[in-house]
Amino acid sequence: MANKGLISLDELVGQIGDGAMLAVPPDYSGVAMAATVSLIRRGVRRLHLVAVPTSGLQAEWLIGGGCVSTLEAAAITLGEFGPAPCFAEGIRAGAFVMKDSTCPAVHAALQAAEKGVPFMPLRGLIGSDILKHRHDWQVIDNPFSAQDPIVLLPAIKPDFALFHALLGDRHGNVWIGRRRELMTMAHAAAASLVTVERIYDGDLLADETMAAGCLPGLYVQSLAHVPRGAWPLGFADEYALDADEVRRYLQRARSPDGFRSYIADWDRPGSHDVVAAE
Amino acid sequence: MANKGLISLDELVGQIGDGAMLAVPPDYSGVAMAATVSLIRRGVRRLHLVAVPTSGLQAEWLIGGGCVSTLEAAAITLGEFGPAPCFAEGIRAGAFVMKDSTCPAVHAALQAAEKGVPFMPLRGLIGSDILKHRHDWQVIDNPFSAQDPIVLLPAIKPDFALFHALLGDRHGNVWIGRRRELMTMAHAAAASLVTVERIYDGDLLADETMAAGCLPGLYVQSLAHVPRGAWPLGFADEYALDADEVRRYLQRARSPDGFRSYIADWDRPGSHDVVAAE
Amino acid sequence: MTDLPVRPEERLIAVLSGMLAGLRHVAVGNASPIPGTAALAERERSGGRLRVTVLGSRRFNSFTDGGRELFDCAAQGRIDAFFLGGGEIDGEGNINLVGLGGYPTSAVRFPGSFGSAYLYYVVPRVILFREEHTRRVMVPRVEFISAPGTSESRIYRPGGPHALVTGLGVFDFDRSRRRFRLRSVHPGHTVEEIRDNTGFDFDCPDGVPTTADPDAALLAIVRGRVAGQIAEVYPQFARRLFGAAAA
Amino acid sequence: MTDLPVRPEERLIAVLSGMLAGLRHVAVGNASPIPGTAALAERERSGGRLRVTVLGSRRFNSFTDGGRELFDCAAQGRIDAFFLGGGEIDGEGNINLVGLGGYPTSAVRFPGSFGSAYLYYVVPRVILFREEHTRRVMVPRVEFISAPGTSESRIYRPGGPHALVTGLGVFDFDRSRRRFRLRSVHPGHTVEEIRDNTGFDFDCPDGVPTTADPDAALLAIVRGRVAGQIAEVYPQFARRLFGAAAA
Repeated sequence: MANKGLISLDELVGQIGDGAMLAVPPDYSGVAMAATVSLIRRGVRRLHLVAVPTSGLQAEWLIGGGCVSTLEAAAITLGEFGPAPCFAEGIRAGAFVMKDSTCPAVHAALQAAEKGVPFMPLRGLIGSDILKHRHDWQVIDNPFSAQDPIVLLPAIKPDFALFHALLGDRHGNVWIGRRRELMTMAHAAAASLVTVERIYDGDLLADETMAAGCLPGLYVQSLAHVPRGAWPLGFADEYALDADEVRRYLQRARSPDGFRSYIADWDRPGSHDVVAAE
Repeated sequence: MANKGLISLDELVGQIGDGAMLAVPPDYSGVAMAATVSLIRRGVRRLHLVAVPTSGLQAEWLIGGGCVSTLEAAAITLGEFGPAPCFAEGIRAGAFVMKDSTCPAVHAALQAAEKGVPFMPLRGLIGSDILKHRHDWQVIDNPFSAQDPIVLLPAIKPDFALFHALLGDRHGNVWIGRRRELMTMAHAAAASLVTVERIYDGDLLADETMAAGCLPGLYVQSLAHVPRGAWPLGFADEYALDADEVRRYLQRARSPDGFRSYIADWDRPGSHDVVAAE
Repeated sequence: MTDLPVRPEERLIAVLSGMLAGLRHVAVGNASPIPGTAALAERERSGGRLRVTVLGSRRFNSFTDGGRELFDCAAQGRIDAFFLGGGEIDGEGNINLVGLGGYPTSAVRFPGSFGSAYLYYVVPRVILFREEHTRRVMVPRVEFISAPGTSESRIYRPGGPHALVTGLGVFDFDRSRRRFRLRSVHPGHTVEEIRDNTGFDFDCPDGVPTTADPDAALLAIVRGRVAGQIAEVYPQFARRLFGAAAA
Repeated sequence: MTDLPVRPEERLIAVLSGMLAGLRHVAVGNASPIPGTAALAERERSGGRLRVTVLGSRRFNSFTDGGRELFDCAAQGRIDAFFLGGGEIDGEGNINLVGLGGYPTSAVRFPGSFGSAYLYYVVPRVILFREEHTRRVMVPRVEFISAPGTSESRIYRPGGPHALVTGLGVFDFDRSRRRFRLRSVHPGHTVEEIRDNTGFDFDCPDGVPTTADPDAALLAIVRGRVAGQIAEVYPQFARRLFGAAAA
């Protein structure tokens, strides 16, 4: 672990200051929802949120909380629950700068940061209105071929990667399994903040089978033990999406007051049974 | 598995034709030495060998066998055993085209192929004589910055990746653990040919812990069961480098005849106890 | 099971499935139960030779390199077919997944372009699929091009639209002419109905045939093994259509 | 243990170790027992605050993203120091890891440049280490520049040579003046001996001090815990120098 060790949820998100660039995973990949609520309650402002490459309830809530000034994403979706109301309203009102992207472009731009190169080339995109509106992207002629335009994407270098994972150990190692986009995010970001479902006794890297699916503590600035930390989203084989809770949110989010009181009242199941910092 | 299933060692290497571009891993990462001997005995010619990013005994033997017409590598080393005699002699005689590289350049150029982009930028290199002699590399001005030259490396797209791994299953899935350079190689190559120490009963991808360290069969053209397939190199926790055998090789390789008879006589320990194709 | 009448979804499954015959690998994105069922059905018909990757599935997704692998794999030429939808689709095959009524401050915002601005270029056979076939969706010109149907010849583009399948009929796409051509009309619908509900011009041969019903063998596959398979990812869809639970 | 006389290798370990004080992360490449020992010793002295990555080690290598991770990690600014050697080293800090007597058909071929043509540019504190200090190694001008000691100001280069440590002495490198400056001479050797064995010109202040011996605390660390740690990767070295087996 780079410095802070195992800390409480509020301490974890306390490191994310106003104006930070924050990278977050898609809804299926381990979203730190409890941390997100803590961040909104703290009143963080002017986040540059990067969805890797899409987001859902997390972006919706951060937008609703007035925390986001720039959003880069290939999509924001609540899936079967229909339009994300705060996102849609924020777009209508121009409440934040929307940087529309496409999934592989987000991945590639993070890989550029991971590799310490200023840009990454990507096929596709030419002729899309996404490219037309992305003045930070460039088209060059492929120097290895004649008459072959190709897009260059500048590196995305987040200040923080924030996500939820199954296991973390006291060395800061985090088991992410097949969810390797979390590794790219963490490599690209200056620091990673991770909530974990369970603390692993021992060293995750000591066993080669576990090590194969680990993000080493080298990249993890701090880690908080937050059981059900992705709720109401589902998480791995641990718990399914809580559809009733999402519907409850959608009902209450019909007014700004309703949104505020929802976030104020929000309480993840079982959160009082556990000592968050140990 | 893309097509051929579990086959014999000779069938496996039989797919590598004269003139093929072949990517191989470094000595610590699972080298298919038994396959290499089979390839030399078959008399394959004009290989374009890409060491990812270095090689040792494998490149040495393929060069000694007259199989290599182009070698791209960041280094060829036998480590504590000193200079690789066939490599050194081949360099002196100009027996093959040597494309000197640097480790991250090989990795990045394979990542370009993996991502289907024609090139990858890389820092460093400018002012090195490596760059001076690599006429296939280019220097451009970083379009996102003023006065910032950067090297572009064209993609390396091997015809085959050839390596040895611990476990393979009958779906062609191969467990590589932390040795992710094997995955990049396999993604970049048109097809992967893999020898495995053991056959895994069942589906390696069915278990999330194992899956995290797997190359899926999607990329594996065929797989042969070859216990001690990396010998005389060491392999993972399975067996250590056989230093006596390497010294035996170095003694016999003092003459071309000695090299030929060494390869003709070569026989890995225990190879007659096992049915290679099952 | 095969005695039950053919349902409209099953007809769409049959049409999509037929478009995958002989391929090596098809990938199916999120929120795509009908394309997913079609892909799995064709996999069964091919005796497993067609590899199917269904995002969201564990059994039918062997990716181990994170979110980028689908795109890298497609770029490597290892994915032959993919399905895309569109909030708007126009007669040149352009699709809009971003929004209506201005950009970026769209009055109606869709989720976003996802991977379309890439996969549409690199996957050889992209099948556009949208059940809703109205002038709201099938427009003369999309407001925002998430991904264009065609590109100039100097643009690297091994992929592109192959066909458009809707709740009313099936169109082929002619890339050189940049136009759709009506291939068949689903039973119970007419060419006129399609014209009335399509905001763009398309080629329409004389005597457009009726979309064929799935044969008994395919129906048995879909209602049998595949219903159980697709239930892993789309349990509600599988229950509603086939009364099936994950198998 | 600490009563034994200081061995030359231990003096080198002490010098290298001192160059890592206060850093966050040092990486050690292959075939580097003395730098590896120095890094692990400084880790102990720092109470574990110095992270040490030793290639070839399992315990002291947490990389999980394959061979590229060392280089990516360095490019991210997460590696403060690295050690490089050289078949030839010249007075401007250029190093040759490729060969002598022509290129590409070198009469004497070295293994190759490994990652030097990258790490020398991006790691802030690169320590050149070569025990052999002769005119064969310390040359006026390397025949082949695997990696240059300095670059023009417009070249992106957060890293470069920090010092040169040999079997005879210790040099600092002045990047702006592109020259080495003799810092100390090991006990039993002289400035004249260094001059005689160095093919390049270097700065030499009056009264160059003798390289200090390691203090008792460091010796105890090296001969104790660290001897067992380095034995994991370099068992013969650890046995020869410390009589230690992997611990």
